[in-house]
Amino acid sequence: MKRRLGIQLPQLVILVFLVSMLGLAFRLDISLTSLLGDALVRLVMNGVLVLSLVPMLNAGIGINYGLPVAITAGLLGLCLAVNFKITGLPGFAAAVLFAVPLATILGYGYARILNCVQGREEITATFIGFSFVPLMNYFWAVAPFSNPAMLWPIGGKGMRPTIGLRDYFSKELNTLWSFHLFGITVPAGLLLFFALCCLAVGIFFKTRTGVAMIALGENEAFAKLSGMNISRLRILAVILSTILGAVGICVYAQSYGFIELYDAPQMMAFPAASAILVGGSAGKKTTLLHVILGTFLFQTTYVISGPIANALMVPEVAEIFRMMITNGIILYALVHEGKRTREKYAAS
Amino acid sequence: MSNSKRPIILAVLLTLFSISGVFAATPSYKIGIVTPTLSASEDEFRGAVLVANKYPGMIKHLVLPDHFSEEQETAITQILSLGDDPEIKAVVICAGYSGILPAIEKIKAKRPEMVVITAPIWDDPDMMAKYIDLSLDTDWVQRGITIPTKAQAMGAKTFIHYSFPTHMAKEVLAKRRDKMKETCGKIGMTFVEISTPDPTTGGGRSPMLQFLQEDIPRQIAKYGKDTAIFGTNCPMQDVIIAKALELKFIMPEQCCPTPTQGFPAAMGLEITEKDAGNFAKINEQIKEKAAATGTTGRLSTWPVAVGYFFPEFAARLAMLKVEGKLPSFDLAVIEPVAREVAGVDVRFTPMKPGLNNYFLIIMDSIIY
Amino acid sequence: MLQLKNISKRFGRHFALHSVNLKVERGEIHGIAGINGSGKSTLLNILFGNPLIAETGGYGGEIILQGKSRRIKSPQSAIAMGFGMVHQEPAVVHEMTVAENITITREPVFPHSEKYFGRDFAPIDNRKSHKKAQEALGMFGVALAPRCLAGQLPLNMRQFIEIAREISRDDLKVLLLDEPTAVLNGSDSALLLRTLKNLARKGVTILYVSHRLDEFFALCDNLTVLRNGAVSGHFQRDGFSRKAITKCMIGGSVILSRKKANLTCRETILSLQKFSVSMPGESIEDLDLDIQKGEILGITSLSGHGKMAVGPGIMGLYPVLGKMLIKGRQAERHDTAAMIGKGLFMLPEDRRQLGLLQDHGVAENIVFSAMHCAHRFLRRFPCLPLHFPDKKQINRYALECVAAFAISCTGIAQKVRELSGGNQQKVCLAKAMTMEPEILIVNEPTRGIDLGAKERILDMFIAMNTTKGTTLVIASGELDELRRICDRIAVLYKGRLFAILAPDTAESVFIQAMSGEMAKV
Amino acid sequence: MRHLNPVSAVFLLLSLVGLLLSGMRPTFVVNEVLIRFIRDGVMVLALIIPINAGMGLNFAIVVGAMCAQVGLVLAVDLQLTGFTGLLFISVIGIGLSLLLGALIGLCLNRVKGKEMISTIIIGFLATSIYQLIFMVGYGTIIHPHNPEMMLSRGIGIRNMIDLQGFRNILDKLWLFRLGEIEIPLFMILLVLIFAGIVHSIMNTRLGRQLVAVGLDGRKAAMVGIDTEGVRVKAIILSTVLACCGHIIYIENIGMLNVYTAHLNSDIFSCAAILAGGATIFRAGIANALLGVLLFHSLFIVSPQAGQNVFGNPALGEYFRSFVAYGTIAFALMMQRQAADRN
Repeated sequence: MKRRLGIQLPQLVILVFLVSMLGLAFRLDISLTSLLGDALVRLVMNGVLVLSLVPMLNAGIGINYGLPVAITAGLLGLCLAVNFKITGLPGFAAAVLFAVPLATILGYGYARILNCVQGREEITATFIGFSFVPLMNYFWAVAPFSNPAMLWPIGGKGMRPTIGLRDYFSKELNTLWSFHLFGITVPAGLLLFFALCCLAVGIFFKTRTGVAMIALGENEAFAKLSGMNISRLRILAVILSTILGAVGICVYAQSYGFIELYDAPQMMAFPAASAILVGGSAGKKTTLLHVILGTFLFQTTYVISGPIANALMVPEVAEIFRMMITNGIILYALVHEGKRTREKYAAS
Repeated sequence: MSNSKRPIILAVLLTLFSISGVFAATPSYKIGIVTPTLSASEDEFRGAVLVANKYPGMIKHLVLPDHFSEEQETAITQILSLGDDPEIKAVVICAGYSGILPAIEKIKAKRPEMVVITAPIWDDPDMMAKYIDLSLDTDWVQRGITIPTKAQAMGAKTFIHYSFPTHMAKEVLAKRRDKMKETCGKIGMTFVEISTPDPTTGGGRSPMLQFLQEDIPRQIAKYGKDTAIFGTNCPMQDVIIAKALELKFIMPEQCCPTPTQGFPAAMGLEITEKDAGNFAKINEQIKEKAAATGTTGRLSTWPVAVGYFFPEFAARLAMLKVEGKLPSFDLAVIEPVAREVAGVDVRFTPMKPGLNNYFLIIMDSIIY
Repeated sequence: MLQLKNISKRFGRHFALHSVNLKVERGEIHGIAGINGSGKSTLLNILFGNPLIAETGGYGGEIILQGKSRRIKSPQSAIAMGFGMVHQEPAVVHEMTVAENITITREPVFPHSEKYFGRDFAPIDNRKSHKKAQEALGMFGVALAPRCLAGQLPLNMRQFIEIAREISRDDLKVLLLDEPTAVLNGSDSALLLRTLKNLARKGVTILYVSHRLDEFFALCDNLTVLRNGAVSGHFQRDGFSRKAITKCMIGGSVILSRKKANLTCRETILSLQKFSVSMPGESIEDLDLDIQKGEILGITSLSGHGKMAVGPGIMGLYPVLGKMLIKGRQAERHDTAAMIGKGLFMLPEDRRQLGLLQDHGVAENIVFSAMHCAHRFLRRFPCLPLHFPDKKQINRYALECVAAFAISCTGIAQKVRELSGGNQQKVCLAKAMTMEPEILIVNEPTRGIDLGAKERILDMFIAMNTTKGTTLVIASGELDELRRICDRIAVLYKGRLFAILAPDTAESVFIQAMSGEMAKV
Repeated sequence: MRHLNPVSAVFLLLSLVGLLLSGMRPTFVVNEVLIRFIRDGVMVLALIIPINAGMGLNFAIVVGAMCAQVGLVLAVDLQLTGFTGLLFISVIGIGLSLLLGALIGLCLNRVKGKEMISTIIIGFLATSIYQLIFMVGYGTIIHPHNPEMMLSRGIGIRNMIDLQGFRNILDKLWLFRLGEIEIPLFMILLVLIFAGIVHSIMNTRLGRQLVAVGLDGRKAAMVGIDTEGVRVKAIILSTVLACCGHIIYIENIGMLNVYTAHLNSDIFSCAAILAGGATIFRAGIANALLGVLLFHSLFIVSPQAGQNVFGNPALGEYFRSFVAYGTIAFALMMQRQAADRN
């Protein structure tokens, strides 16, 4: 019954959580419209990062727990844009433009590594991400950037952990064409950008290469027998994921108003992974619907639970519950996938 | 100690400084300074670097792990390694962490003559007073009174306190919160306590900061712009100050009061390498930016970075002590040194009545 | 002692065993004969609780051991009941020593230690363990150093380790052997048979699966023949007759589709010279084989002797050695893409895993290879270098195929997962035909397919060959089918070419050739 | 250890170079390494059994560490000190880790082939449940007996508990000096006893079954081994050992960071055993013990060596965290290639 409706346990948990919290928020007189506005911003802010998991998932490489690699490429792009003092929308565009080639290079190296650990990509990616962060810390501490707005205020050398984008391009997309509707601020430009990203990914998976990638993800042996260049497709998937991740952090940073360096990217892969699993992706073929639904559901719980928890005076519970949900869903997905592969095997 | 003796002691100290300056080229001993990493806290780190540059060859600067609470044993080893170096005669620890005391106990057990100054660490005060020669800290609890009072003076009607579970699990921070609540009640301000996602567990600081981004406008919409916002965690300050520029509410003081925290990122201060570390210049820049954004009189902090001040101050005291020029760490002795190092007035109070080696400081404020 | 009642086993829609009844007495050596795919291995797997059985839905029927009805769920439960099994591929862990392999799960421990530490945590007495292993091997006169790693030993020795492990059990009641002599030479086999006889004398019941008639004659008291998953005959020791048994195994199936063999010499289109393929479990060594343009070449062998490795080797799916000439020329690259480019195509035996995208529709599967390898059915996006599948053209073509191949499906968008085995194979064939290959290699085309569909598929092969002139290489264990449609049939033995026979050669000759018992031609 | 594994050789070389560059006195380093050996040795030993059972690195040993912390908090709550307290902690900790180990094992049986990533997530999940209990449960559902360890608001435990009643009570047994080097003989023996226990477990019937399952699960099932049961037992043993290891660790540190002390124990232990030349398929006692020595030697000298080389203390710190994570990433990368070559 559950399967026929397309609803699985993770979505059910989140939905129940969300609905009960919405009810509570209503009773506690928390403005639902402002919550909804925040939820929309959050959707896009994190949406592109979540979207970046799709190419690797569809190519059968698994969840990109090495997201910090992609994020680093994006951060470098952002820093370059700030370093050249490009402001406004052009600044954001420049950051993305700088980030893309960097992401391509990093993604290529990352892909080569992942290609030699076939079958154990997820765990290896996790540790590539973890070890990449201190490596980049090293770089940030000595990075030869020259815009004083990014450098340590006392030392005058090396990057600050947090760089303000107020004078550059903070919230440029958020405010672009945004309008009010029934008291909800609709960030039209932001949503449009996200829609464009989704569309690009959607179109890609309709092309010959995209179709081949999905086939590779579904059945690697089949792809091999059909004469596809598997390692090239996998590298392409990883590079695409890395580029999208880099763009994702640019969107995130402009909406957030700060560039966060050093340890900030370390744990960013896990909420993204959780979001896409909530959306109903089962570790293989993932659709845009999974991305949008998952990000929305997952991020909205964050948006709503904070104010409610404070109103109820049990603030800790909400935060810890959220952590439990994040990891619980990933674990559930792993266990569930294990069960499904077993069943699939049995059916054939 | 009576007031009449002060000038004499001051004179003695000044001579000592000049003498130590002469002999600085050929130091016969070293002082170890322990700070967090650059990315964890710049002020202490740069403060230590500053001392190291002032007294070349005399300072051994070590850093604690980035994730201190998860890598306690590395931290302990770092501190113990200082105790192992026979050239090192004094250890100065500037890190707002708890759990360092066992390392100090071990050093003291091995070398009782070692001078240990902490500025600050957060272990059990009574135990600290027992093992540590001199403990310094900002007056957390007292700030629970001064901050709301200052906020009211700046025009605040509501006081919002942002924190999260693991911070409120720290005794001093919890006490300060209670004190703030009490003070607000006394002086007739509304006290609002809000909990953010916890940055020390799991998701890192991003969820916390994201929450602040969304919650501050909500709160200001609710309480109006004559609201003072205080956050207990250093990374929060970036967002709070940035939002203050936007929404014009009051930021009476950061958790670690210094012009170098929050302001540079939020205001996008462009501090050239030449001006780096020049607090007068930095304060001037902040003032300009505040005027430009129409937040004059809404932002305040201490004029000198306390974390930047502590390493040098403590190192100087340690030198005097090691050279035998200081019989005890008495208020009357350390206050002039503090003024000389900081350039502003610093007020000391004993941590508890009767403790003569644990002092808390409060500095004058600057309102931009 | 052991009685089987109506044992049935289904894999999906396909019956591997159908109402098998069997009765074996204590101390009896009972032979089970049958050609490949007759269900004899499945029967042993059921008796030994192979996890594969439980994972694919369990079995039907009743197993009665010593008068009690038993349900066998796992090897563990089978062993607890007193079953032991010698597998075709020995279940010997390569990285463990001989002694460890022989004594595993019943290692001798230090006296009294079991009382204090429990069964699991009692420390093993390695000296005793070595002695036990040597004794077990000594039962049939094999001497092996107990410390030697099993993986370093030749295959036949590993087989002996497995046999030693099973017969050294005190609680062994029924011993199951699945073609144990497949990897043994003549004298080793004799040694084994002698040991088994001794074992039977001690009261152990033995079920002996093989296709070597000589062994049944030498060993068995009774013999049951399986064909197509059902019992097709039962023989008692005094009634053994080579001819009758062989007939029972192969059956007198009616020939439906039949191609007239055409052996006129034509040009060689593909030539394998000293061709070796290292495919796990099915490797080929130094194969010399010429494939002629326009013929249907059958390749057959017992499982494990290399028939399945020819296709994947040619297509470059496994590492190969030696030369491969296509129309007299050596290809520059030997990978699948290059081979497809040269006009070769292969349909694998494992349709579900390798041949089809199960979660894609019929149409997508049919045009997949053509789209990706031959750049057909594509539409270019104006002004961008992006190629999209041309939905209209694909749908039109797929509908044609569905009609032409009589694929029964609800529509061209139906997922192939939902189709029956026969229809899945038809989709595979349609896919291959779309590629219009010069040489089509097919592995086990009719495995797991019901009778009607089988004939249709064979007809399609013949049609493809005669109308389009496609050269076909069909590797299969289904001898009668090969004999019906092939021009020549190559028989492999131990990874080498043993003989090339004409399809009208007698069945018994084929059987002998496949077991390597015929003088080399 | 017939010949030094290349990974270990690199660690040895780096440690020696680091020692020279750091300017630390060798006696100090030796002392520290010895302390690390007794502190972290048992935790690393806990990894051996699951590796040999084919389950890879068990990052869920943090769960064992949490069990130990639960025992400790309860002991402090009931104001038990000294050896009675220690016994109490062990009983509670081991009891709990038996239970949780079984749960983890059952969970891992359903994620075959993805055990490692699953254990990482299990560790994260367990941490949040643990925090829920001590930050919220204490003072609301659970009634504390020792008000001193509570936060002033009455709900939740302080994040730092001073373990005066336990600090170094074991380390001082049979402590003797060799010149400047302090040798806590009892603790070294204790670690070696644990090593002996692990070694002898590998030489029991269960141990053989573990190895068989790890080497070839399908064949192991065919000879009648309950592979899933064996895997569960492997994880239970690992969790119990981790619990014991963490008790030793905290007893030696003498202070308990209630909410964070267990974090990273998994990463460092895994990096250590890999530094000792273990692979994710095979590990022995020698790998674990050698690994602790090598890994922690590098950890001790690298910050100061980094400072002396780069003139910036922070860079040495970054290098250190890179070594921990990088070792694991590198091992995962290299071992796949080795497996392909075979």
